[in-house]
Amino acid sequence: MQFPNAILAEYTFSEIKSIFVMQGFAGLSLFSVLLLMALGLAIIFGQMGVVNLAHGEFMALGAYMVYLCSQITADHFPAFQPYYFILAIGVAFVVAALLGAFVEWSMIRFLYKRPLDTLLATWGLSLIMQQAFRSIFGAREVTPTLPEWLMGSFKPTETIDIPINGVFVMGLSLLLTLGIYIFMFRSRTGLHMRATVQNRTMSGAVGINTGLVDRFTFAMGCGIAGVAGAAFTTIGSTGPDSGSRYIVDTFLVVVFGGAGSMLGTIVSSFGIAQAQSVSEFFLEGTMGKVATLMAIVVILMFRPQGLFPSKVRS
Amino acid sequence: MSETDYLLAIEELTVSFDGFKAVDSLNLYIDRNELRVIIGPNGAGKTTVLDLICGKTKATGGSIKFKNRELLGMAEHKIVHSGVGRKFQTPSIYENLTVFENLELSHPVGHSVFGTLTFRRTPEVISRIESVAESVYLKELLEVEGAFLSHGQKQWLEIGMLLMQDPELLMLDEPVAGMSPAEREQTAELLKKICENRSILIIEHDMEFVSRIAHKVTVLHLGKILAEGTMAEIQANERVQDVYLGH
Amino acid sequence: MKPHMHHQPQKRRSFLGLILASALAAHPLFAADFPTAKVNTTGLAVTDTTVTVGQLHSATGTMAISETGSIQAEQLAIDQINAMGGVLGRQIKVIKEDGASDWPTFAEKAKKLLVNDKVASVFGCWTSASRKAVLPVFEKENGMLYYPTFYEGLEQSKNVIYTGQEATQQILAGLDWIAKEKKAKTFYLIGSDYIWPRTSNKIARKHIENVLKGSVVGEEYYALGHTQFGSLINKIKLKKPDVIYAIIVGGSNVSFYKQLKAAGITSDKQTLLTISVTEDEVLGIGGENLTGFYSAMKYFQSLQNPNNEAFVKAFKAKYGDKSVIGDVTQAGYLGPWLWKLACEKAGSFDVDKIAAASPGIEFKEAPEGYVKLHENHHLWSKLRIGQWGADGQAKVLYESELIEPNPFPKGYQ
Amino acid sequence: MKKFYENVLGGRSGSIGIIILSILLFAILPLALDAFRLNLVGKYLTYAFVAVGLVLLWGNSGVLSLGQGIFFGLGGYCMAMFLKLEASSVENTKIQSTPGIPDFMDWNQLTHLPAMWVPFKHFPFALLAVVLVPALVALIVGAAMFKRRVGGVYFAVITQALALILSLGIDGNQGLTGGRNGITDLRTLLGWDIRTQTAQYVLYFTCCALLIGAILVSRLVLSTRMGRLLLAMKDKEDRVRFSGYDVASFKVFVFCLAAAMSGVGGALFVLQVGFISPSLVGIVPSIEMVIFAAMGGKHSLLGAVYGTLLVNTGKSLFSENFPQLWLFAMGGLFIAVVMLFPDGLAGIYESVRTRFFSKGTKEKATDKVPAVNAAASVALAETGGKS
Repeated sequence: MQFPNAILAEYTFSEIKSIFVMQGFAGLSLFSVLLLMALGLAIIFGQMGVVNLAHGEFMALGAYMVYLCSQITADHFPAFQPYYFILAIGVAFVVAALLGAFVEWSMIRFLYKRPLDTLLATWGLSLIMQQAFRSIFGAREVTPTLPEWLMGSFKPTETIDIPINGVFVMGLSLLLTLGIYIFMFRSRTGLHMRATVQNRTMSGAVGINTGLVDRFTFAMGCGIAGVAGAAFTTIGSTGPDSGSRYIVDTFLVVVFGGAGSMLGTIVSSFGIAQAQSVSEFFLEGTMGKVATLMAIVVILMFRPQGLFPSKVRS
Repeated sequence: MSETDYLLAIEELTVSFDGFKAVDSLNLYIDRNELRVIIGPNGAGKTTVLDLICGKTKATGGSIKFKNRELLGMAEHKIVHSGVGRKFQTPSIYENLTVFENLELSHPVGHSVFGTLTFRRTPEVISRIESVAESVYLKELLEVEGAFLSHGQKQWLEIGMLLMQDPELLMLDEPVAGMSPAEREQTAELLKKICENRSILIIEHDMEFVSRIAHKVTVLHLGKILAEGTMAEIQANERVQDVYLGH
Repeated sequence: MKPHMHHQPQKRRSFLGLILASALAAHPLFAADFPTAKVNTTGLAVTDTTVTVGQLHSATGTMAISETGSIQAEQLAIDQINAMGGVLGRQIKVIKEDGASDWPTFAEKAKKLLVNDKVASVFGCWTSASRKAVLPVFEKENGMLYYPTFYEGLEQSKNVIYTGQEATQQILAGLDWIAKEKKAKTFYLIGSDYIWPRTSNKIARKHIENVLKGSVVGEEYYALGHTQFGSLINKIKLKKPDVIYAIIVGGSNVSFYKQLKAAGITSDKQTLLTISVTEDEVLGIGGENLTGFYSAMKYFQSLQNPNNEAFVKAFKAKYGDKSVIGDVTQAGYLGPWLWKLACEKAGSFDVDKIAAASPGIEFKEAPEGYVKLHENHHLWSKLRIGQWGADGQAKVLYESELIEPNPFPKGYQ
Repeated sequence: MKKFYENVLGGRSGSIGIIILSILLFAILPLALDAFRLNLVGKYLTYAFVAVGLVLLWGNSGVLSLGQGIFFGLGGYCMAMFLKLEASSVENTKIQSTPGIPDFMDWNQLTHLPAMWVPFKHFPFALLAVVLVPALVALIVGAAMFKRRVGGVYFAVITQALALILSLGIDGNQGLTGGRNGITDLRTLLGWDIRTQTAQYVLYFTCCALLIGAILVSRLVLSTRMGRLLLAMKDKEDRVRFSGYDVASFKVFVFCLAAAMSGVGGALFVLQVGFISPSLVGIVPSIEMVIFAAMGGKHSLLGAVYGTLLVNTGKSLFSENFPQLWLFAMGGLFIAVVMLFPDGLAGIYESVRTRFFSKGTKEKATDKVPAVNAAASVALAETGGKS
């Protein structure tokens, strides 16, 4: 282990400044990745109380959809190559949301109020989805061919490189957060959604079709996971078990932020991302991650309700 | 704060939920062997007061002294051990256990982990369970599972469970809710009987029932005490009539 | 040996089969010449017409990505050997078991193959962890394992033939080359967090510091499956090493190279040498993200020699035009052939006799060129440096002499 | 003696269950299976220790831990450390630069045995550690979480994260732990070769005996006031708390007990399989062990054993014959158990038994309710009449 001054001592001020900027960007980019992963789950787990362990697989589904679109474009519409990615994100959302709606209808709706059971059932679902990916797309990891404009970097100064794909992911997560906010707090459907979450019986009594709202909410969470997966293709590959790698991180982000609080999810992804990014810079890779996870768990032990507990009188 | 002769001395008790003061600088004193009833409209903070005394809710400020010992900050089970028993609004008994087992679990001996492993059903334990069961009218039903009891019997069973602990202060949250008139009669009897060597704090809505049992009545409104006195005094109080009896 | 040429089964042969048949099967062997009782004194699954072998790889789980190539290449070799008349006149039957990327499962299945199925040999394992898990089983039950992956060394067993390179074979010549060609003095060592990258980097560090008189400016390990390399890349930028020496494995590779490119670290500015990227990995990473970086391997698909051309052709004929062949896949292909040669040299399927007969066996038809089995059960092999192109194939820039395998290198431990 | 029979063996029906399981484990399986398959069963039975612990923790206390692999792994590592030291005598390791330390330490340039390893030279210490280390970790984690009333999903997610942390931590400290490869090539226990067939048989029977022991201990605990208390806690936690019990301490106790059992299972795993690696500690094995318990019926101690055996046998058979279908089957099993058979094998057995086999029990069961109602109304009438 080295201390910061030992690492940085031998460099010029401008070098340190550039590293500082890029390291800050690395943290921000990790932040947007975590946020993308967590947004869908914050809706499904935070709002509906459903422990969806197959959330990672919905992300993988989104990523595979981008791969599929990339293949189709390459085979049939090569001229469309620079633009297909935007469309593919839409496809990822729709397919993941449709599957989510189906899963809600066939499984989840029987399990409301039994969170531990949804946990086990959705783990089963995640195994089935993994094997389905393997049977359909093969065991190898795949990467879609990305449009050239997504790769490469900005160079604001000689020593600073800002990766474009990072900026893209960041923009997407910003857009999505904003979209979700507007939808939840400014639209009628969003109002129904929040009403149903808070008081199911009452909402039913005032004429909200709570069953439909549940299905819609779950589908939306899954669709957002699909978009997250699609965005991930710009920074990593996709394999049948990619999803399972993200699931613990995702849950920790949501739980750490305080389930049920959108703001909490945002703050906690920011905090975790910065902690991990900084600890990886000063510690060695694996141990940086271990240190971050450990810190989260210890904080959760002292503050089990998370950073932003929902303020409901129990 | 000074030593008092009161069994329970609540002073300047305050609790706020996100700025809303559910209990606001409350002062309440309960004598030994007193049967006190708290009444008040919905949202007056009645249940919250009980929650604060037994440790279920953490106070924002003030003090609760029981036999001159501060209860605030004490763990729930320790409050129970010091002699406070609490019955919940909806009868809270163990549905999967028999009446006998329900009462047995409340026997005050062997409450530690080790204690529960070595606890034995001695003749003394059995006779104590039987005598309590008799006093709460459940002697015939000792082997029946809790789930099969009627609503009123469940209320009695819960009172019985508290009696097993032999508390010096017994707090009951709406003990006759959902009871038939006959059962109310019996409950009133029961309360009078058990009040002989302990204090009882009751929340109740049923004015007729209150007037039959209460030594003293406290009226809560918006987290503050509106009036205190005998039932007759309370019924004559104009302010009480305004906020409570009036509508 | 009596000539019974007309008994030769008339099977459709691949092009390679023909070449090899003419080269190896000049004297076809027949079961009748090798009575079962004589070639099998230890109760293996050998009949008058067949011999059973096992194949133990991960068909499912995280490692399936990597092990698929080995499964395919071993099957190809077995098919070819069968088409030529089999081993000691017996057709090879294969029992496939799935290690499911789980080490206890590997141990369980190894035991099943040896104890229940009595297989004559096993082709399998990929990761060090799986090999370490099955090794005690092979030693205890006296089985024979042909292990295809380049690995960390520090191991030698009567019951294992290592058809990939051990660490010094893969590392030293490559470092020498890059130090000479690129005048490299400072190195940044990166790896996935398990024994092979760690041991390899340890050897690399000793070589850099003691032999090349250079310096290591950073050494880091990331958990398998790690996908965020932003902080690492910043540290690299800060240290400005002459060479990045990368031993990243599996899915992390894709993220690592994509993020390098996105951070502006490309081959025109930075030299990168890896010993963990083969054609298989490039398929996932995408050639465009690797262009100009170097790999040190004993085999590249683009090798130009008749053996390899025939091998690539046969492989693509069987597994499709889009399939690629990496170093480990080729090493997997060697396994069945080396076993066949050992059986024939020993005139027996007995594991002890094969273990004793193996040292000194030469396989001249190997796609990588001539190889020879050392007494320590590793192969003499060459090291090659390939430079990756956007098409996912490597241009071979350098080829060493045959290097002696040295799994316990003095001065590098 | 009668008390033991009633409480621990569970009277007649309980004893029959134990006897049937014993006959299966001690007679039928050893006679019917070859050495290889029997060793496999032995390995499965080590998972059953975890499943039995989960029945206590999840079925009886309502606390679901997704990190039981932690304790299985800790027990296993404690045993493996002792065995590894025994296998790394100076004689056996003279090829190393530092003879006398485990091979992986030598590869990682360690030149002396780390302090953490030193006590594991002693067998009694290792044996104690197998039970106490998991229990101690459970005590710390449990005390921190249960005292703050972390439960339900939160507890599950946090324990799952802990499993991830431990497996990453083992990965990241190769010199100390053997890293991803784990601790391999374990040969002898106090000079006794554990790899021979005789040893495998002895270890199998030891494992069976200890498992039956673990079930009996669990029954003993459940037969005391603690058992009724746990049942009460699952139903009305607040009532228990306000009856003067420190609810958290009971959960901690059961968590520790389950952890200690898992540790014993881990140690037996190491003895029978010959190695341990972080792949047995992480998230996937931890959650698989939950399904073993769920399959058997999360309230049934014996069911946990059958569930473990059934799921693992299925896994072995499937992966030998249709490897690509295994995950579909396993996933389907998870969903089916949750949605269709929430009480698992034990529930199915119960319903079959009441329907077909014992009419007597059935009548009794149906009789009970009216009898109760009658009694209740009599009591009511009496008391009502008095006033």
